[in-house]
Amino acid sequence: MLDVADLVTAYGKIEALKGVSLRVESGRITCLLGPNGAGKTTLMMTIAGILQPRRGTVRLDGQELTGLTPARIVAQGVALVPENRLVFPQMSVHENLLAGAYQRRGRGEIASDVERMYARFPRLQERRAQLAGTLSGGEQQMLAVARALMSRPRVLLMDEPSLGLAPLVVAEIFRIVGELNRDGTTIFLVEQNAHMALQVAHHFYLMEQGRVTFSGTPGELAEDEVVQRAYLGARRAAG
Amino acid sequence: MDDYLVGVLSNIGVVSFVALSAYLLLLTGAISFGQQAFFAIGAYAAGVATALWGWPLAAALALGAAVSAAAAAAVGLPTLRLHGLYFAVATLAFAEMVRLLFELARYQVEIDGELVGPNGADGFRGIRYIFEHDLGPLQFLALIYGLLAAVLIGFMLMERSRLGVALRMVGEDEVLASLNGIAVARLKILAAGLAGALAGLGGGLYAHLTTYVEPRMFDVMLGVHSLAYGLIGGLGTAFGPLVGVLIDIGLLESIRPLAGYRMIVFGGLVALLLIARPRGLLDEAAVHWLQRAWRPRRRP
Amino acid sequence: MIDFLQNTIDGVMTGASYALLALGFTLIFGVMRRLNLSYGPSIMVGAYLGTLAHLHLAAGPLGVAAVTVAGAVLAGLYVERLCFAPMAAGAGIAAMVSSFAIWMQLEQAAILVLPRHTYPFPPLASATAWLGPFLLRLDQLIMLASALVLALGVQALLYGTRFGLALRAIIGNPTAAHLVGIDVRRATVLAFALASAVGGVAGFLVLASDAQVTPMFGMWATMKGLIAMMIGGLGSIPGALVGGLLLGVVEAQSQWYLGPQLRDLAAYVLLFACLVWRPGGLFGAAPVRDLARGRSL
Amino acid sequence: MIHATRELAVVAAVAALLASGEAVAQQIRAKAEVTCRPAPDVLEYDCTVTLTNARTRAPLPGVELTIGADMPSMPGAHSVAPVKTAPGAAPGTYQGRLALEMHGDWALSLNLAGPLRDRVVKVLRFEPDSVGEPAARTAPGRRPRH
Repeated sequence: MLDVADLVTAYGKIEALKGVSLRVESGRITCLLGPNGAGKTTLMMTIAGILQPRRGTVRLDGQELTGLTPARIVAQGVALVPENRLVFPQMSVHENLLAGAYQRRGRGEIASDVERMYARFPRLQERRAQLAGTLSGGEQQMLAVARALMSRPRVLLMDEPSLGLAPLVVAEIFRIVGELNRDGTTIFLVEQNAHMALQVAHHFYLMEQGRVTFSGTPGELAEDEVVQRAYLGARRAAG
Repeated sequence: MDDYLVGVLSNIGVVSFVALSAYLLLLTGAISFGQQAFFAIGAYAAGVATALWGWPLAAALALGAAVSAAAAAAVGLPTLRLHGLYFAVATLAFAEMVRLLFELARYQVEIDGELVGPNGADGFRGIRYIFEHDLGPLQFLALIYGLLAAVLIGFMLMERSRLGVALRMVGEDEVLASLNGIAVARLKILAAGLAGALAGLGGGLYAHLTTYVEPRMFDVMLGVHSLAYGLIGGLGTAFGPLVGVLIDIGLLESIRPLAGYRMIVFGGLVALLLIARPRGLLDEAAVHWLQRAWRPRRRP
Repeated sequence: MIDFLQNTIDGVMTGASYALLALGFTLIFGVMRRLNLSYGPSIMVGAYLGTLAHLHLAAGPLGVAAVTVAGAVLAGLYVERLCFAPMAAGAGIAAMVSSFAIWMQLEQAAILVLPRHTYPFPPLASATAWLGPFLLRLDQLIMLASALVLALGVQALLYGTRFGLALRAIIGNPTAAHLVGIDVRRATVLAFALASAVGGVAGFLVLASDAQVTPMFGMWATMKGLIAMMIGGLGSIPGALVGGLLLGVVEAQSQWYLGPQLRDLAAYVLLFACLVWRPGGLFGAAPVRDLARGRSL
Repeated sequence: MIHATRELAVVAAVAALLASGEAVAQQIRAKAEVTCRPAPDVLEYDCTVTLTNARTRAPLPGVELTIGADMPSMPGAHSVAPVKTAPGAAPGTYQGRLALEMHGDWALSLNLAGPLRDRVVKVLRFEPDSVGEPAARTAPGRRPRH
């Protein structure tokens, strides 16, 4: 469904992506694992159109996304839940959700989608009039996910949804990820928390230093091996 | 040398002091719109010292620099916790306060049948030291550039010293600098004082060069220009602001045939330059490249 | 007491023009996080075009107003294209200096077209009326009404429309605004045009009540707008209104009680004190986070 | 080391300059009156300068007088090349034609050379059809109370 081919993105002379190719299958959860600085966030930002690649293509169902503005890419059906959530802090929860539907027309449909989000995330309904900047980290993450869903994406990209959240909240987020997928949403997830990611993923990629170094299903490689390959074990021991 | 050329070169030299003053603050991350205030204070103080009190020039220039340094340090204190635009506008407000106070200030003494001294908005005429002591335009030019050279050498020594590193660190990130054991507040006051002294020294020279100053010479225009010089010339080295002044005044002189269109051409050129090089001609990367290109040749 | 109240009335009237200037300024700053020093000079260009229309085409006040606003918008878009659109994220100071260079350009262009120091500007309505012991000027009442209406209008636009939602999203977080599908570039240009139009209205009203225009108006408008905006709080619409009115009243009172020379001094003392004691302005919260880091402007 | 010697040399040169300036003192101070009127060409002005001894009020003939001009609002940036003057009919008067860059306030600097070195500064407002005192320093928005 989402095809990334030979993508190269650079900051000045430094290439953060050195020719990345991968594929996200429709209706599944695809996971991208890798250590800090591997280029995972750069890849997400490039797919979303915030960063322009130097080379390579991104296609959605065969349709070229490369070179489109971020707004056009959202309209094509790709929504990104960014790292660190990035909610609109001075806007209410409700307004954040409306902003998520910015590309869509039709007030009635948007309003019923908002209600559906409230049904899925009851915490957001409780806080609908509150400024998003005052929410807790977990609530902001839910808001960011709901906001992205408001654009009715064909693919939902999530960049490190567990970052900086307490274990219970992380479990809740992953429960929602699984639920969304069962309801038919295609998900492409970037994670450092390999343990949680491998529990929900149908397929995963390993990325190291700007390159994809492994691709397979969670059973194919021992979890220890994955964790080690992603240098996560070393990181945990140090941290 | 033609007198007019000497005049233009003198102007370039003197304005370089304010540009360097703004540049020094930029190194610490502070955008000042107000360095013209210290230029003004230095000009008035040094002018009063020679014209009214009969001090020698060296002492008068030192007084101008000292008074400006003290004023700058005093403003540095309440504005310590301001950053970015807030600091820029606070310094602007201070500089306008100084200018308006000079519009009110009167301190005149009768000398040879003429009232001499600051006279509010009408300015301060008759700072005649160079005539009374027969200092020719060329000699004064040498004095300006001698002092400028000394200041530049000072900058070069400073940039290699611990102080220079500390200043750039504060400019990059204050919190990080303080975590690395740098006394940020003290360093910022020191930088403000040094920048004030530089501008004050330039002001003293300016007053004696033109023999006449008036408050509106020191309005926002001069302040924003001084800041712009560093950015046009480049933030990578103390020569950057000088290049900026040279481009501004020098280029304006050389495209004089365009007369009425000068600022249109010049304004457009600066805008385009900043698109291509947002940190100026001699930015950090250019300086690095120049140093690498220069070094091997110097070594035998 | 009568004097004090009359001063306050006069101050509110003048302050209305400051508020209008601050309104446009704060809109640009809020959306871009950048300082447009050419804000006043682009209004001045509009006013000069208005004067040209007045001199050569005998345009009346409404025609001149239309030309002034349109000219300010065009000049504003020119500034945006040259100084802000091409600048990378970290180049806030460069953008500001660039807008200063264009200020020089606009000023010289105005002087080339109309070289005298002052030119007549069509007055709007110079009638006066007594309200009890207080003297009111009609054109100033129009100014106050316009300031209130425009402030309310901008506020309604920001909080009641899709475009306003986009602007507030950009103000809140530009990256996230991109990610929800807002065309940030287009919204920014529109905000710039809107701000210039508000500035154009302010410029027209001020100059119509002065009945003359000078090239110095550019600097004057930038300074007054900047001071009022900073007193009220960067990026805040109620702040711009209150900052402008407060500045006007403080000026009027100090002019009356301290004399014209201390008037401007009082304004700068007020600004300096506000910045030192309440850096975020009266209506801003704490200074915006990314500003606190000195690097970005 | 290189820097240290260079620095010393500069310091010595400056010190010598500052010391050399202490000796000669000049007693005569010049006083000047300037009137200008527009010349046929745009932005050109004919100026007549009358120089007198400030103390004795006696005319000062035989001076090499040049007139330069600066815009006070931007020191250094807007200046025009000084023009030479020719002696006028009356003793102590001088005439020159000034070409400015724009209208507005200019600070004329009258540079005296020859037997007497001095400089007198006069600020005038140059308009297309008249020359007068600089405007009261007002900006828009400053209206008197009606």
